[in-house]
Amino acid sequence: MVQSAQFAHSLEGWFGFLPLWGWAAISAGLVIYMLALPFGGLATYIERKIAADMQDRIGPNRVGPIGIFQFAADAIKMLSKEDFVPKGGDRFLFNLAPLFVVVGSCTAFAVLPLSKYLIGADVNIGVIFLLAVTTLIAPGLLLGSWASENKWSLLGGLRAASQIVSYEIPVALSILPVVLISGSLQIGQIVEQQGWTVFGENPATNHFWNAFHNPFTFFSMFLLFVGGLAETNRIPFDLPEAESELVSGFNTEFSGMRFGLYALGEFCDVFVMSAMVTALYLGGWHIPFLDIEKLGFALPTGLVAFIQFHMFMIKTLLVVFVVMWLRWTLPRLRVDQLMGMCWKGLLPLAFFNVLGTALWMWVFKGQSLMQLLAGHG
Amino acid sequence: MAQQALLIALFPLVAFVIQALFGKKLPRHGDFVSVLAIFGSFVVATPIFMKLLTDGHVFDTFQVTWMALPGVEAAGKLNSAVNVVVGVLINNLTAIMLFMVTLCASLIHLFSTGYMHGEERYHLFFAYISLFSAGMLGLVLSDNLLTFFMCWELMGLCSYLLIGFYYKKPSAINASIKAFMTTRVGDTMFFLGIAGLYYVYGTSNFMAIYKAIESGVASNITIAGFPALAFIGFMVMMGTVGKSAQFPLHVWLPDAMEGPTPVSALIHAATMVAAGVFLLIRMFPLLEASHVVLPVVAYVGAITAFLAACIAIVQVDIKKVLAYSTISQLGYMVMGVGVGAFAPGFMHLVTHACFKACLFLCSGSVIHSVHTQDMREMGGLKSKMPITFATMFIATLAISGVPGFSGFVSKDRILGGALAYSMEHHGHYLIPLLGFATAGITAFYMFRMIYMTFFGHARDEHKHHHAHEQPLTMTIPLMILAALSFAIVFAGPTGIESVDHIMPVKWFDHALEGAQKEMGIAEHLSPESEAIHHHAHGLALMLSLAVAGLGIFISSITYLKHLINAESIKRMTGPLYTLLWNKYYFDELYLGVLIQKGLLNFNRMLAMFDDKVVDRIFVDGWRDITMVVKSVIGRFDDVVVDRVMVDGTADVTAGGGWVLRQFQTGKVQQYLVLTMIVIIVALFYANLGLK
Amino acid sequence: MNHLMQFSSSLQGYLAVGAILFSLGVFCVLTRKNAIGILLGIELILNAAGINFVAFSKFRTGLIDGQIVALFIMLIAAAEAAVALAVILRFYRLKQTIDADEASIMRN
Amino acid sequence: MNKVLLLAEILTVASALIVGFHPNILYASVFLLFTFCGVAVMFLFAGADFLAGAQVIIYVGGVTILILFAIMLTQWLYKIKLADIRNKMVVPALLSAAVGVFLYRALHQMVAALPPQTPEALEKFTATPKTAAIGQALLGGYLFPFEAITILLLGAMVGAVWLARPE
Repeated sequence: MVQSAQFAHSLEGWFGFLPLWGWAAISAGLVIYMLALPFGGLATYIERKIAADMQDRIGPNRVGPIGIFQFAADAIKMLSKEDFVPKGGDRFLFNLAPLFVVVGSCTAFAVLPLSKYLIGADVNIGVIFLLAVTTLIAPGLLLGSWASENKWSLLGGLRAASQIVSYEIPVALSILPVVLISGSLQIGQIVEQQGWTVFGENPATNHFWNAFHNPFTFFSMFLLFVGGLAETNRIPFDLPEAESELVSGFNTEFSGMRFGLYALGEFCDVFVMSAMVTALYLGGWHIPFLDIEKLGFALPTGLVAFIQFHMFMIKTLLVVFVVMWLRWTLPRLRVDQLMGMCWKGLLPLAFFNVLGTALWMWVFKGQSLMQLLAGHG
Repeated sequence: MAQQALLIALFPLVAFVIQALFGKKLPRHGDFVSVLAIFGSFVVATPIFMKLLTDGHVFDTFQVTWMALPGVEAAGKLNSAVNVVVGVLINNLTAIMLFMVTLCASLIHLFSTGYMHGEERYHLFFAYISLFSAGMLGLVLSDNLLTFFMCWELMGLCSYLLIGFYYKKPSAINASIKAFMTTRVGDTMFFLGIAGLYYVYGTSNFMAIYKAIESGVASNITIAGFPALAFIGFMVMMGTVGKSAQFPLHVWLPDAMEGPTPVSALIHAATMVAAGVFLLIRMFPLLEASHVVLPVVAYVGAITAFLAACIAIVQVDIKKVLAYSTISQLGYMVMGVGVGAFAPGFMHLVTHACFKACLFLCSGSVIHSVHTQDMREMGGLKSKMPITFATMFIATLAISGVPGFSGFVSKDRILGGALAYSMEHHGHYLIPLLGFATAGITAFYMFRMIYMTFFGHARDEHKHHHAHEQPLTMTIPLMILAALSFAIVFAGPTGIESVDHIMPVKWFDHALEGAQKEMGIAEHLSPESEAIHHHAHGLALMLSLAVAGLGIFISSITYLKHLINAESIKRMTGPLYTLLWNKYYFDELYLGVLIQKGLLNFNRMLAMFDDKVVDRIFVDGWRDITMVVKSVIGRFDDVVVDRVMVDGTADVTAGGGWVLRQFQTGKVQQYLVLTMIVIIVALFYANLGLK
Repeated sequence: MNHLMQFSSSLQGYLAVGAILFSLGVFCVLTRKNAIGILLGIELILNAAGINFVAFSKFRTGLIDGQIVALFIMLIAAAEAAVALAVILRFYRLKQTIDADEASIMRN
Repeated sequence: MNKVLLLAEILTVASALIVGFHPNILYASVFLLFTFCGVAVMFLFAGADFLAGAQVIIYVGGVTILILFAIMLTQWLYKIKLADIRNKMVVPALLSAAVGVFLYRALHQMVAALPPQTPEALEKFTATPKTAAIGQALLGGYLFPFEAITILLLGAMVGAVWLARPE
């Protein structure tokens, strides 16, 4: 149990021999370069490959074997571009805005439970932390679009902000059933409780994946996924950057590294959203029906963490794949459809799920479907 | 049993609600709802009746407290309980009545589906007769006069609605109003009687009243100088007079024939009008205890029977004939109760219900077929409508008192009772005399009706040509009712006691004996009165056979063989005929004398009082006083309130507003500056205080 | 420096920050002509109040009641912001400006 | 004794100064965002973990976005001046400074009236998670204010929608 306050205090402990900004820079750099950047880069490559497959093309194939280093080439191209601020734009905000997006999405990595032993900070308000830091993205988009001195940009930014603010409500409400079930906001604990092994005893607090806890959570997972899709401005909710209407939306005027930061932020956001679905509903780092720490023989902790990390990544990347898959499958919504779907569709459904889960918890004394089937209690 | 019996009344009530609310939207306008409901009632009533047949006796009560009345103190001190308890009483009489009413009502409902087919407001018709059935059955089930009276009034309402069913006909509307207003006279008195009962006994429960009368409580209490029991008895009798159309309140019943014929059959022949007699039977111990009321009842019944029968002779409207015969037969029943022939009276009620319902339905069938009610336009329908003719003929035989039919049994016993009464109490010879005369006249006019309708040649070829037999829904009720008109159902194959010893049917007598025992009026005849009764009954048998035969004979030679010309007799008895044709000028008497000369003048007097005294002195006087007070108050209001208080307040407010307005700059920041200055001052003093 | 750090994590530090935020909020409200600017000042004032509640909750009472009041303040601030901005947009439509001084139809 | 807290307080005060003095209202609102974040960190160190999260979600995700929206809707689309600070700043500055000073002094003296907590208790209070306690208090002793505030929020929402609806 790492308390948030203790986390802050422990940070202070670390700051003993380096200035604060040094540690901040190093940790941020580590997070970004160890995880976010490779993911962001690879994600562009994967996305292009998947798109090519779906459109019966070959896709990137020049740089490296099967074009695997394409993302590196892209990055180099991006870094070497001119740092351009539009005339009449607001230079300060123009520089500041992409940072909001990157900070918002990358800070969220701190609480992602990559494995039981590999988690940046298992703060006791983890879920709220996740929701809180990702809200920084919306001002980033809004300010960036405003600073561009471009009508399309501003319209895109306004759309993005209103979309994110609106869809935050169904997303939060879709997380609520999980909180109801686990009685905790701590992500590590939430994941821990989704363990289920066919060998040996299961603790009473452990039920199977939250998605299969009861019918309401099953639907709740899809609500969270759809809401997350809209929050990350992905197709079919990519109205803020709708090419046919707004050129490229809020990032029209951005180029070079700033555009790279926006793109990175977006891909990180997709990853965070997918990881959130995985951790909250799909059992996180748990291998289905198997607990590798209770196999009867002890594995080295490092190996356990390694296996769990890969399990988590497999699940998360599967969700990411679905996001990309949808991109080439579904047409874009209209603005009124988007807002109508949020307020008239997702929101009531989310309320229904919360109430339904509460009812389930009350009727079945908190037991999951799996526990009922296995005849516990 | 008593609780289940409540269902009997509830079924039609529910049907009424359904019909009234949704009837129009249901298939067939929902007639099946009413029919099924009344058949349901019949099904529930049958086991009770069967129990009576097998056990010879049923008794059950079920009571709930309706309301607790504070301070009701009975004069007789019998029952100082202050709760109004209502409930259900099932005894032999109830069982028979329930069976009879549900049976008749079921058959008439069934008949109505054919008769009323295609009428406007078809669903409302069924709603009304369902409500009526509920009222009648509720009345029969009541164990106290209060709910009895409520059901009684409910029936009155339904009667009113159904007489005026063809609301586009002015005559129907007038008839309905007349019926309602006339019965109101009797009902008011009846209600006074109930009030008297509460005053004397503190209860209206039948069983409690029987017990009280048996124990002789309150026999010497008086109401307004009259002996209480006589007063109550008389008032109850007036209720009967109104409801059962007895002299002198009989005028509404013939007009009530404006309603649809099934209504006439159900309400104005079989059930509602019989309810009056049923009331007399229920209250018989009280009437008997009061000593003076019973002879009055007997005379009223006898006079009614005779007068109505006489009018029936000259009627040409088939339903009017039946209406007058109904009045006449009701008179018989009342007379029977009056002379103490309690059991025969009740028996006549039941037998009459069956055959009169049959007669009315037959007449309905005829009317439906030839589209007229005037007998002079009928004739020769025997071959065209064989089933109707056969059933109607059987019913006619029954009402005429021909041996072997039900009417004979009951009528003969009533006449025997009347004869015995007059022999026992020397002097009351008029009662049996009128009774026997009526019997003869009844036979005469009933056969006259049959002959004019079914025999002879067709007087109106066109109508005759179109006449046809009715569908099964209408004829089956006729056949069942005709079957019930045989004597074997009630007493024996012939109805003559000496003959029926071979094959006696005793259930009715047993049931009535049980009922009499319950009511505490079991007859313990002394040997000599036993002898008188025996003698009287023997004599009555002979006489009634003779007068009935005479009546039929005269009728036959006049209207079948035309040996005597009816027209010449009419001319011969000119003034008498005119008198009868005009129904003894009762309507004119009531309208011209009682209402126009009496009531209207009284009303005018009241109007004058209202105009001259109430309006001038009280109303105008108050106005003058008010005017004076008004001017004083007005001055006060003007000077003190308006000038000083209102205007003064306004000036003060305006002045204050002007002062305060100076701070009202409309600039938020200036307000905040003021606020902050106040806060600073407050904090400054707070700091001082804390130091 | 050490002294400053000690002050910063004491109750007085919290109170000082609260007081500064409050006076800056008042200053903001007083000097802005723009209605939205006034709203910014109000948000600062509300935050100052929240800081004080939370500080007293930790350093003096040791109960969470102060935090709950701070939470309520937050919720009220959210409601106030929504309504205020709706009013501002409405006002803009009416007057083609959001200058608070223009909202003086009822003056005198 | 905490550098992070000191940093947060400095951030809060500095950005609040910019909010107060920067003539451009857009900048003022951007720095208001930093003020909110700084206050959130202060909450965190005062043991109000849940409140810190709520502070970020509500103020950064809600109020700031709303304010930015309003600024952009009125000032970009309709070309309203951004810099609109008044010339007369002396009186407000004096006034607000006086309020701040008096307020601090008053509070400071009130503090003396209340007994201070022991350092151990402070440590324990900071380390205790508050979410469950706040939840129970909201549905327990504070149920009525809680319900009242929900109704207030609903009313505010409906009112805002009604006010901002198109003609």
